[in-house]
Amino acid sequence: MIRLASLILILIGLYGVFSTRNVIKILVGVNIMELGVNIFIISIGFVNGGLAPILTSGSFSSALNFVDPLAQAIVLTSIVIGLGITTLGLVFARKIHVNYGTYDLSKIGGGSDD
Amino acid sequence: MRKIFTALFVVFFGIVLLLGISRTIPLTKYEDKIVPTSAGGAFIEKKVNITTENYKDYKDVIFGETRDAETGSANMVTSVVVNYRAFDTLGEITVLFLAAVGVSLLMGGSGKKKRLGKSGFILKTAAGILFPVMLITGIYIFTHGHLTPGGGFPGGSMIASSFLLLYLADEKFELKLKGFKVAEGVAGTLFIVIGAVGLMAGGYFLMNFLPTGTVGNLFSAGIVPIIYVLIGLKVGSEITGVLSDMMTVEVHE
Amino acid sequence: MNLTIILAVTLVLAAASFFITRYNKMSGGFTTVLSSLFALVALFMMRGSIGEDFSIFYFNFSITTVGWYFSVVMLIAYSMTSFFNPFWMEKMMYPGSYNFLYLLSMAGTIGMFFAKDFITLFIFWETVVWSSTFIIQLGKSRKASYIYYVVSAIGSMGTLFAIMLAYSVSGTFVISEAFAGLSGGVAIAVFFTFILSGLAKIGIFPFHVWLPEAHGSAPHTFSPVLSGGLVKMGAFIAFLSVTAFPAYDIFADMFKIMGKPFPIYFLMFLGAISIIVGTLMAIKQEDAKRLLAYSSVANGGYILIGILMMDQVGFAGGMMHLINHAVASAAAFLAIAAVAYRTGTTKMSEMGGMIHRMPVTYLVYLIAIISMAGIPPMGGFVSKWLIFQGLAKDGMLFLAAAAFFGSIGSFMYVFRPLSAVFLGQTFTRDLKKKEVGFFMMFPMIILTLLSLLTGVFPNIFLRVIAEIQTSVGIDPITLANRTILTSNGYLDAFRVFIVFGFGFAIAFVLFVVRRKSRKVELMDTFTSAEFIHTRELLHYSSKFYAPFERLYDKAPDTLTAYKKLAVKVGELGGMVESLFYGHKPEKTVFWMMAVGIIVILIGGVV
Amino acid sequence: MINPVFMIAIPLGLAFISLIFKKASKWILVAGVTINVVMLFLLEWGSVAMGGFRIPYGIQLMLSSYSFTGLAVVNIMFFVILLISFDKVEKNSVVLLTALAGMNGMILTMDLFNLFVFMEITAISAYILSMKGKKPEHSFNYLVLGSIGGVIFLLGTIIFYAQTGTLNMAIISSPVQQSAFDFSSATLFIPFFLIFAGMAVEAKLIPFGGWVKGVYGNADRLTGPLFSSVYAAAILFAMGRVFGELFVLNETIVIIVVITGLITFAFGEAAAFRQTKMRRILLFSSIGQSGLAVIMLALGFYFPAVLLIVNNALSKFIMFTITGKLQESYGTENYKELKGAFYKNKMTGVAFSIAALSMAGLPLFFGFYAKLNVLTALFGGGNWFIPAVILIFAIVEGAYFIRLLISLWAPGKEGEYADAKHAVETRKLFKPISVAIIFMLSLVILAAGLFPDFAGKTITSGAKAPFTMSQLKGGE
Repeated sequence: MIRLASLILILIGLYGVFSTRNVIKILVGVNIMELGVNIFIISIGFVNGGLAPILTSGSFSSALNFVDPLAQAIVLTSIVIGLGITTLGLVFARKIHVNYGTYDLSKIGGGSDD
Repeated sequence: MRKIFTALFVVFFGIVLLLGISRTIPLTKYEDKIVPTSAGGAFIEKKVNITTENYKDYKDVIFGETRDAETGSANMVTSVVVNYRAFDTLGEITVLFLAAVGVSLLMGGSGKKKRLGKSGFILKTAAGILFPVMLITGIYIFTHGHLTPGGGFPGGSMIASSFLLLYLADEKFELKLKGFKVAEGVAGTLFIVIGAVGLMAGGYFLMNFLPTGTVGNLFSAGIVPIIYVLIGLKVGSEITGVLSDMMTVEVHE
Repeated sequence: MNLTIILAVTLVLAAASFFITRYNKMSGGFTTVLSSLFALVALFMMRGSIGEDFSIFYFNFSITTVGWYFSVVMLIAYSMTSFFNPFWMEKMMYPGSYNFLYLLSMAGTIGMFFAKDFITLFIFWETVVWSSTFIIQLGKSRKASYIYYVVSAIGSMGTLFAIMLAYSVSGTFVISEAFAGLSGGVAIAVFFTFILSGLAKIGIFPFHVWLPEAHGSAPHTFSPVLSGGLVKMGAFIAFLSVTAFPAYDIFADMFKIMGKPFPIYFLMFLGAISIIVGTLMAIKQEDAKRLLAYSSVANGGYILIGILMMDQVGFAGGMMHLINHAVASAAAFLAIAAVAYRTGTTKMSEMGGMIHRMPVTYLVYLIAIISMAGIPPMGGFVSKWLIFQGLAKDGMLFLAAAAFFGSIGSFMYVFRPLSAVFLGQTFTRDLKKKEVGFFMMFPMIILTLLSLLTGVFPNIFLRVIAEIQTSVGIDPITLANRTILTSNGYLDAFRVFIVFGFGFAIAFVLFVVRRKSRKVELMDTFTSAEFIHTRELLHYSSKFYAPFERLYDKAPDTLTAYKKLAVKVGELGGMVESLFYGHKPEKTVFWMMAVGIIVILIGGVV
Repeated sequence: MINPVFMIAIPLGLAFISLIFKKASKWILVAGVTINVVMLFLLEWGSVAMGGFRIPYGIQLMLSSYSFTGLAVVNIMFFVILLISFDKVEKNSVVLLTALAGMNGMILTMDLFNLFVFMEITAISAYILSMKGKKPEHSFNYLVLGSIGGVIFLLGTIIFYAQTGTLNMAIISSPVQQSAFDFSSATLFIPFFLIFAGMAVEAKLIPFGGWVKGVYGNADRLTGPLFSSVYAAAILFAMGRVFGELFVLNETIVIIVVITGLITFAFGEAAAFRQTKMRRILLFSSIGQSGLAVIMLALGFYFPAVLLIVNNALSKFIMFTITGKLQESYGTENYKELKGAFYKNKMTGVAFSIAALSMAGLPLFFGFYAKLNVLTALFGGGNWFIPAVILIFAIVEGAYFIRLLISLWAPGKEGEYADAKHAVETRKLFKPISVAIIFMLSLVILAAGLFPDFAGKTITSGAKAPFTMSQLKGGE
């Protein structure tokens, strides 16, 4: 179910980017998409009955009992990349606001001749 | 009206996409534990590319006893992040680095600057108490990244959030960013230097050239904790830098 | 003489002329004269080495009679025109580049005619195209060189497509083998796309649009080359399309019209249309160079029809017409250029009576148009006679009618520049003008003599053509000592010349003896006791054929069709821009989803 | 012999260092790029694993003749661009260094996720650089689309991982895997489309690259050449690797990519045809070219594709640089207002003309050799429809480049000879040394067109191995 939910999250994010023209909201949409993908990645690594892939002193753990650590590692990277993009996106948003006094893309000329 | 159409379109796309993806991998069911029988080699290997040199010997990896495992880190995610895929992680910190550089490049205009936000007495007092705790916790997290959940990135973020707290608490608070920049640069450079040393010592970039010790000890896993500490410092200083850039705004007269 | 040396010398001199021109413009111009004359002489002497094959770099060449013939014709145009170059340097914006490109395009034509494989041919061909594009822009119109390039490019891309398609079947680029094994639809596709560049270069309808623009606007020193030379490159492609691509063999089983397989007949039909279009449009022109350009369109039609007939007589006529037209049209353009050199214009309405100032130029132009109109005793008569013979023999009525129409029509138009520019009253402005210097007169005289030679002793040229005919495997034209024999009759050009010469002599004697004309000023006239104030109304160029022109002045202009096509491409571009580009992410996101839906549905995953 | 990882590590390390020594950062940039160019010729060929792990566990870098060509194009062109537009670097030296590292990584890596990381590094650097155009809304558009592309790419990658159990492209397509996983089945479809769409955003394919017009259209003398030659080369090389390693096996996929490429080529050229602003002409032409290159890559014709990319990189560099300079000194980029701009800048003009003619695929220039190879390959594959479309739009391409050249060279009224008095006022464009460099590069195009066999051999890089995909696959 989580896979399905995460894919739906991606679609919600896409809808956000698609339907709104507010710069900040678009960024939120992108973030939701990234979140969805991250959850999806985690769900890919999941195995029925799997444990967190950390050896502990209490119990003997077989490697085959663990969920896939690679997926978790990838998510870590992907989150950080998402963070970087969001940061830059916010900067651009602020630049847009400084230049045009609005966050609304449809109120910016932009169009045909620049 | 437009919203309805867009929504319908997205829903339509979503249905098509979900149906498509459901044909490729099951969306509602998860795989059971892998039994290493039939299937091609890589299918098995996928689930075991963790800490063992050879997956058939996985039973040998025992917490607190095993010596000189391939990476020697008890937290397998860490061993993937910082050792097997350390190269990805190098790229990852570069992304963050680039974002920080971009922020300071684009926000750091030449005009006068003004801090945003106001703080109250309670926050100010609490911040003084909380700040060292958060800082220490952050440092703890990234130094124990190879043993416990967490690592350089959460630790670094925690450090940054402790500075954020200071920023929020005191509007006159200014960081000497120069020091952070130096820390950031040095940490990044050291990461690459460690990689290069690995190349010199073992013939491979980012090779774990130190003895990995006993799994579960603080001083184990060779270069893994060192790199994670560096990452922690770097991430902490980068995010702090970004925050301090974002907290100020250019004043237009 | 080795082709390598010719090409090397030409290229070295091309580079040299560029740098020489920087120091002395005149000397730069003379370099082109030197270089093209050297190439002409050297090529002429290569007659002995026909049949040799050799390679330079990755270019493969093969010395053939037809290549020799074409390149000599080409170089006559180039070398004779080059005599004008030194005197026009001052008017050029980039004299150095002009000289360089002039020689580069010349080297390109040489290489192209001797190419052994299609890649070599195409490389040299395209080199000629772009180098001449950059020359034409130096003339009177920037648009002209753009149109020239686009039409040429349509042709070249077609040819490239054909070459590649043929290559994918036969696996070779060698001209003689590349088209082996083609049949059916592929053969038709190859044939029509291959000949596109030929049609575009000869200026066959509907590709004739570039000729009036480019010939009319090119620098005066390049129009003769364009009309006398470069247009003949197209004839070479037409030649290849019936020989290297054995159209008559490959299409032998196809539906036939008038005994010709329909693809070939279709092209001949286009040739006939361009004769008609060229003639009709030439009659309308106000500018002498544009007029001559349209006459090139018409003459291109003759050449194409002649070559495509691929028989004993008509083919010889087409090949003969090639040199006749090259010589005559180069001479005519040079004469106009000489006049323009003195008067600074090519508009017929702004000139008159130049015969008094420039008699030699007048004579040159006169003989050139006689040849073009196909009047004995000039070469044009011989070749047109041969083409008519060929057409009559096969009973191709429409084509013959068009050819006759073109012949008669050419009387109408070639006469106009003659009377408008050279006859009539001299403008006061031009009263002080002198004949051009000997250096410019020399090439015109040579061309005139050549024109006479082709008319009086056509067998000299027809022998080469017979050799070509033998080499491509058709019956060579039957030649007696001085006569040309065909199934319907024979032609003794020398006797014709004697008769005409005799008549001319009588007329000349009468002219000298009874020289009593009185000179009046142009405006010295009354009609119905009314004085006419507008000078132009009394001039030959003013609405000379108005009643005739009115018959077809509503005819659509082909250039408009091209412009419309260009607008359509632009509209497509505009659509692309507005559909896919902007500053809002939603546009692209929409397309991503749309493409995703289409791809997933088509992919059959769902 | 140097480990290829240093092509990535050295610029990265220098980027970190230049944060400390801010004053010297520009010179560190020059040093870094120079070191990279020198190092290029000392690299150790073959496959390298990171960290000393067995290949599917550790990340694999691969230096084959293919990726070497990519590295050479990227690093050398980067160096040349810096030489000419050094004054435009301003504060962006750190960004440029990381961009170089990212592009080298994209070309070298064999790991899908690693490719994603490097693509993001490259893209983020491009977002930052695009802000030099002072149009934040376009940069923002680029950022959003780029990150959506990244998300899509990651989704595809992870589905692939779920299906095959590894991220290494060579292993995924290795014979062992093929027996275990049916590559011809429709299940490959979704991950393919996601990965392709993700990369297509960066590769400017229509309709995915909606950001291009805004970003390229406002690029300056540094970023214009950088985006259109270096970035384009890097993403196309990466795309070629992905196609070669993953997707060539499935026919439906090839058809989809080819159709997208064909649409991109045709639409791009048509859009370029109607422009009057030079940067727009060039950007739409770049779009068209990348469409063509993608077609060739998808069909597995690597050599022609590489020729196209190299030709595009060389020519677009020259043209974008000169356009940028014209824009700077005349304040306009409308070619109708720049009539005769080359009259007093002949060397610059000749370089521009050579580049334009080469783009139009005319003989004697490198572009013709590329076009010839493209056509030979396509016809050799028994296809005539694609070449027909390509040739038709090649007419359009030639038309607008010739129109542009005529306008820039020959001013004058219709009906009069071209005359310098109608030219725009003469302004000095480049310093002599820059002119010399640009001119030398245009001579490279000319020389490569005159001696194509030699050029071809150089591009297959020292002829160490035949230029095939089997060589790419190495590491086994």
